Amino acid sequence: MPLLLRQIAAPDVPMEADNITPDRLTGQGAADVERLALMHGSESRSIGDFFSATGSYDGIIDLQGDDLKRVKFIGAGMSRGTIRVEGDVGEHLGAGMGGGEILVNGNATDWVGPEMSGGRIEIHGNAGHLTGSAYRGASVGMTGGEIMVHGNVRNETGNAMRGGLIAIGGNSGDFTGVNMLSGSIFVLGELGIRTGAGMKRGSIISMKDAPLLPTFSYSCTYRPGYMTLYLLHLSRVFAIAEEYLQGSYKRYCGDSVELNRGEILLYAG
Amino acid sequence: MTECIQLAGGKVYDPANGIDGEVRDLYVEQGCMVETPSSSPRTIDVSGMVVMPGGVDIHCHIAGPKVNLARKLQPEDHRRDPHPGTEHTRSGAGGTVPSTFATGYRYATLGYTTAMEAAVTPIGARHTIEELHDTPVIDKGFYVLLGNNIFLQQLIRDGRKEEFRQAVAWWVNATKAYTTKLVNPGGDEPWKGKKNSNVKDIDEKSDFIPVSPRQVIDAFVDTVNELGLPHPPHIHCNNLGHSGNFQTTLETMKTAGDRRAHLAHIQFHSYAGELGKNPKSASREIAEYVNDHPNITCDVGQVMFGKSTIMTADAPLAYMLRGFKKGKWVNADTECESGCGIVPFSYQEHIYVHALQWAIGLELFLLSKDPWRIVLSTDHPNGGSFMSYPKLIRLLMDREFRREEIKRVNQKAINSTILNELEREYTLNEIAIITRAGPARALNLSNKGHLGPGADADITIYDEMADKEAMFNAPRYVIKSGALIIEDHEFRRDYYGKLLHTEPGYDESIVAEVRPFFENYYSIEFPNYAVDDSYLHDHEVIATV
Amino acid sequence: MSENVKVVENATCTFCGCVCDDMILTVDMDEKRITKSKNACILGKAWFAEHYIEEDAPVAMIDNRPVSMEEAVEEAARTLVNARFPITYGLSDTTCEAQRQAVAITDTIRGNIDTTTSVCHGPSGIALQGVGESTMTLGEVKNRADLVIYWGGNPAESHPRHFGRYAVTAKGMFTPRGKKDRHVVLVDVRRTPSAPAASQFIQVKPGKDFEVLWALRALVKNRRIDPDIEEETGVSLETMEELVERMKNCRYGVLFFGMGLTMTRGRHFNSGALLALATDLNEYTHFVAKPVRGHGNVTGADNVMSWQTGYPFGVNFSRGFPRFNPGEFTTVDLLAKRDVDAALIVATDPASNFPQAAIDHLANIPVVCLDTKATLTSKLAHVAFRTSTYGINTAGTVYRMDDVPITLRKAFDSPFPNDEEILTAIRKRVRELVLARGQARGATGVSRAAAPLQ
Amino acid sequence: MPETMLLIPGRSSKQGTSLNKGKLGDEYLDITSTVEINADEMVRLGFNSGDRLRLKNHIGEAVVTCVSKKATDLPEGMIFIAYGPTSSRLMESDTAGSGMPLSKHISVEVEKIG
Repeated sequence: MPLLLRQIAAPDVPMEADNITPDRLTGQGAADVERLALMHGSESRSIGDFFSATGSYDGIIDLQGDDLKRVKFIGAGMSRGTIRVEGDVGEHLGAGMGGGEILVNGNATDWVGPEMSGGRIEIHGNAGHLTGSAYRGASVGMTGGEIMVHGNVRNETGNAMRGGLIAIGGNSGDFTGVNMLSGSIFVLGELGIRTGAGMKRGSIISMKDAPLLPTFSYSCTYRPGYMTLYLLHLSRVFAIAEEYLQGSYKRYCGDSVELNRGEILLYAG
Repeated sequence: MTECIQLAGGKVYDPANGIDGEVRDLYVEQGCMVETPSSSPRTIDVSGMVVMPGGVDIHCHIAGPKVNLARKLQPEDHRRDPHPGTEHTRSGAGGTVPSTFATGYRYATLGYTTAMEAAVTPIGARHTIEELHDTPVIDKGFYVLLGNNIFLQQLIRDGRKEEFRQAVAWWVNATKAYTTKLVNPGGDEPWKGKKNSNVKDIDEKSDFIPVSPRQVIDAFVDTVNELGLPHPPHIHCNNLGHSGNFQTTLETMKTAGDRRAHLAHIQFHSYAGELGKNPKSASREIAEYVNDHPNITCDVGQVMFGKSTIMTADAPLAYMLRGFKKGKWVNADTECESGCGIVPFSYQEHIYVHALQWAIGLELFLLSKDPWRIVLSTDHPNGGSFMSYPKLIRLLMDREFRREEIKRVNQKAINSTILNELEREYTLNEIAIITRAGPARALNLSNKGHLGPGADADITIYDEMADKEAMFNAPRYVIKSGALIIEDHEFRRDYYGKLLHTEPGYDESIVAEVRPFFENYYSIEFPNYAVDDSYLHDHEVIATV
Repeated sequence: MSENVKVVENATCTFCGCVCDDMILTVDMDEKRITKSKNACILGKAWFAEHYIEEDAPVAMIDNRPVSMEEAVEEAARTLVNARFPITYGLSDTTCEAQRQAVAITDTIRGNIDTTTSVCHGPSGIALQGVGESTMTLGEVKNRADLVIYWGGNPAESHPRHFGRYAVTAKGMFTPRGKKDRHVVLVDVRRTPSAPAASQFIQVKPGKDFEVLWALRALVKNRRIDPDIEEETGVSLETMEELVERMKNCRYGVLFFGMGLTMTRGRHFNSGALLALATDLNEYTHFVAKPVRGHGNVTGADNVMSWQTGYPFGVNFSRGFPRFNPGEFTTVDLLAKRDVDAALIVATDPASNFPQAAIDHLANIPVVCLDTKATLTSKLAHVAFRTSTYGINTAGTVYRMDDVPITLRKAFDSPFPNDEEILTAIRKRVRELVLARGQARGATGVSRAAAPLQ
Repeated sequence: MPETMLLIPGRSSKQGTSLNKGKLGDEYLDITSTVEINADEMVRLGFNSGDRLRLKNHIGEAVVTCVSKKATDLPEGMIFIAYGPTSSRLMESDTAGSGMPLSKHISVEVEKIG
């Protein structure tokens, strides 16, 4: 039976709930879980002040509530197990996670999976800025695992990404894959502007045409061998049109202010 | 808030007073060590524990414009090492360049009670003093950068020795400094004015002001000794980090002749080999010269593996280091006075050069014959954080540990050194010298580095342990100026130490000489330049010698 | 005008980030006002002339009712201590001494502290953390710079003495003929009143600064740029190539930049592109860059925050130690997301220049406000203190835009206390209240595992 | 049909001097609710200096007075305003993880009142 955490009180100020992670809840009964701490602004409170716990952790945590937008750090640092969320969640979802899975039936906001190294995050709604990114000052962001967002994301998706996969069903904002070192970003909808600025290596793929920086140059139109494999993998989550599997892609290389070894692939029909 | 305290039954290491591990009682009253207290003391049983004077760091970078710029630069380094506050102490951020509060408290948790910021531009002195005021527990001072000062170089060029001496004295007063600092003398002008080049030889003259580094070094050694500043000129030699630079280092020391001079982070200046190729160790040549010349003191600038931050007034060096990874880099030019470079860095065991630097530092420690003149330092945070001092102490004290560590690093580097042959193990008494008594003597801080009557009651008490790293990492008690700051490893009160500075006499008429230059080439008004006494708060003027 | 006149030399104007310290102020000591400010620019003259003492203004008010200082301090302290997510904001128009007290208060109450940097050159601070910077004190520009480029700023109106005192007509060691020894370029989306001071004006289409800077970086690295860049950016490839040659071949080049970069789409990446361009140019010559900071001591605020907390702005103490995250712990975001339940606003007026959503929340929470004059913020404040003016009635330290610290000289006394005095009193009371509440600091009861992740 | 234009708030000398007199003073409020528009464009849109305009976007709306600016000094499609309470009403609060709202390039619909 999964552990169910149902929200019973809304936070007035931001809440940090990094104890809501399988790594902390293993072997804890419902009463134990309610006694675990969380931060409500600057006060240390208990999970039980805001959530009722039922069941016991068997590998899955169910988190439900009408007002989870202020609840930050859900699943931060987790290494195994599953968190299923019903509702919109706060910042830093799955920050630094190394394994396991987070499923959100709702929207997320800024900093989804920053600096994560493994595991999987799937958001059925939208996410915010800096999905799968580095925190400010760091030169390396996400290094592994995958983030799938069905809706749209905003700026700096995959900032300084060095490994793993980010796939966006809708549109992305500006600076997608900025300073990217390696890894893959798929945007099935529209890319914003300045995609791949400062990227060294890695691949950014979109199914729509996009404005590119003057430091990206067209190299060829072709069918990359790995595209079918990737798209088949994505088709388990997203509806992937048949023509994308069969089609050709325009390849641009850049960023020429860096190594010029990154690529942007735009579906060409 | 100072108490009368009896420290009962501890093993005392007080090398300045010839006490080497004797069990004896010590008394503290009114912030000082006393023979017998006048009131009845609180007794603390420290039997079985090791009692030493508080540590003295002779060379570190902990406050001022470049340090703060390095702090701003690296949120990622702070984020991974938060420093929570307590009921008594402020919170802060750690990492290689901690916030001021974290710096003071962390020095205290290693048993250090005095630290000297080693490079401050004169125009940044006010900033430095403000930061030092927010650096708790420790007493502190700083060395003022004058070696690339254009006005002073012009006086050297013109042979105006007397005016030079007066001007140096004026600058030390105007900035509330402890002594003068030379960094890569002569290197600023080629850097700023000649498309990022550098001076390469101690006798190379600049086109702009035809003065060589040797002339600058000679002038400062002469003047600072004549002025009797408590600490001689603190010299960062030319060619830092370059293969074959040990010749420059030897020439620098020879220039000093038999006059007092301090060579900073000498490890970085002890490289043989050909310029542009891999360095080799020249630790024997350097150690020999230092051993034979009692006028020379030095600190090692040991490299410790892991994260560091290069921050230096030697801007061309920082630019060269930036070239390796092309990561973030800071250059900051200070008008008429200095350059500055900052590069986040990481020393790695498997890299030949890094392993060699590590080995050379250890060789210098182990080959040194007079512990009083070689001071433990990592040139924090250049060679590594001061937080790695306990590990460094273990490397020096524990041969078996050292052997294990040697095995983990680049063997090609080790094989080009004699580190494996060096059997020496430092004793607790020698550690007390290189971390306390020696630097205090080199700084002429007669009230520090010892526990005799009249000394400042800056005391560290450790549980004696076989693992010296663990031991030096966590003193059980730390007493600063008679106040019990740390008790049973916990902070029991907050305390702010004082600024240590010196006030050499000078002739007021020199102001009329400096002022016109200043009005032409500086961007602030002359009367707003000198740091006035309102910035001093708690301070102590250390007498000239 | 009375006979009782005092002259203050080498006084400092703290109106803008130039922090000119060569003012000669004539003070009428009876009237308590400055009658003449020699060397001041038009902004400085207004700054000195308009700071007279409103004797009848109450020193403090609670809900717009005059109260004693003690009463106001008590109410301010209680308001802040009772909050779960209090913020401190402002601080760019006050002394470092006051800023230090403000950080201490926020540390004690485990609040959130941010300065006007976040809506000024905060993005440049983020850029610095990404790419570093090659920079200088302003005297180096005066002495050495033979190429000066202003990008996205209008110093003729925002920093009127920047040209004369530091960067364009200023004469120095290697620039004895002033402007004749320099080439000056202005880059902006409109021809501002700064254009006449420049040797060359380059007009960029709005929102295309990043593309131009990026193309310049590529050209510096000898990469090819397509001529259709002109259509997109409004700047021809030829103009860019000519500028790049000029930059590579100058002796000492400077890029000054303003909020035309930080406040437009791209924000920190615009600043970052410019800083990276200056860095790249050091392969060829000596090149530096500098944000032209706005307020008199906004640079001091960055410095004090950095040395006390490790971070320049946007700092949160809710877990008992400082954390930094622009976008999360910056004031516009916190207010607009309604995350805040009390505010301490020092020497700034967010109610008149923040986005409306942020202003709306500010009106819904208890605000403690310190300002020299009545403002929209002081009008909506729960507790409002009237303060004396730094650099006119209060001595202390400020940092010029190039991080050079300068001591202020007081011209005449004000009956109102200064920010430092009020904040020190609040700090003392806040600490007593926090200790009395038995909220011993230290362990938060929450694992620190996630904390290092932000 | 309202015209969509780009509002660029910035500093001006007058704004700087008037704010010293007090941010609640009429002079400051006047200066921060006056916009500059390219002279040619004023003609095209049928605006005269002194006209009252309504600026509107998805955040809010504000009423301002317009003055004409030499065509060489301000490109078409742009409106300059001195920062203040008026520009705030049209400013979005999202900062894209930077702390900085987009305060300079604000897309607005412009319409003459009456």
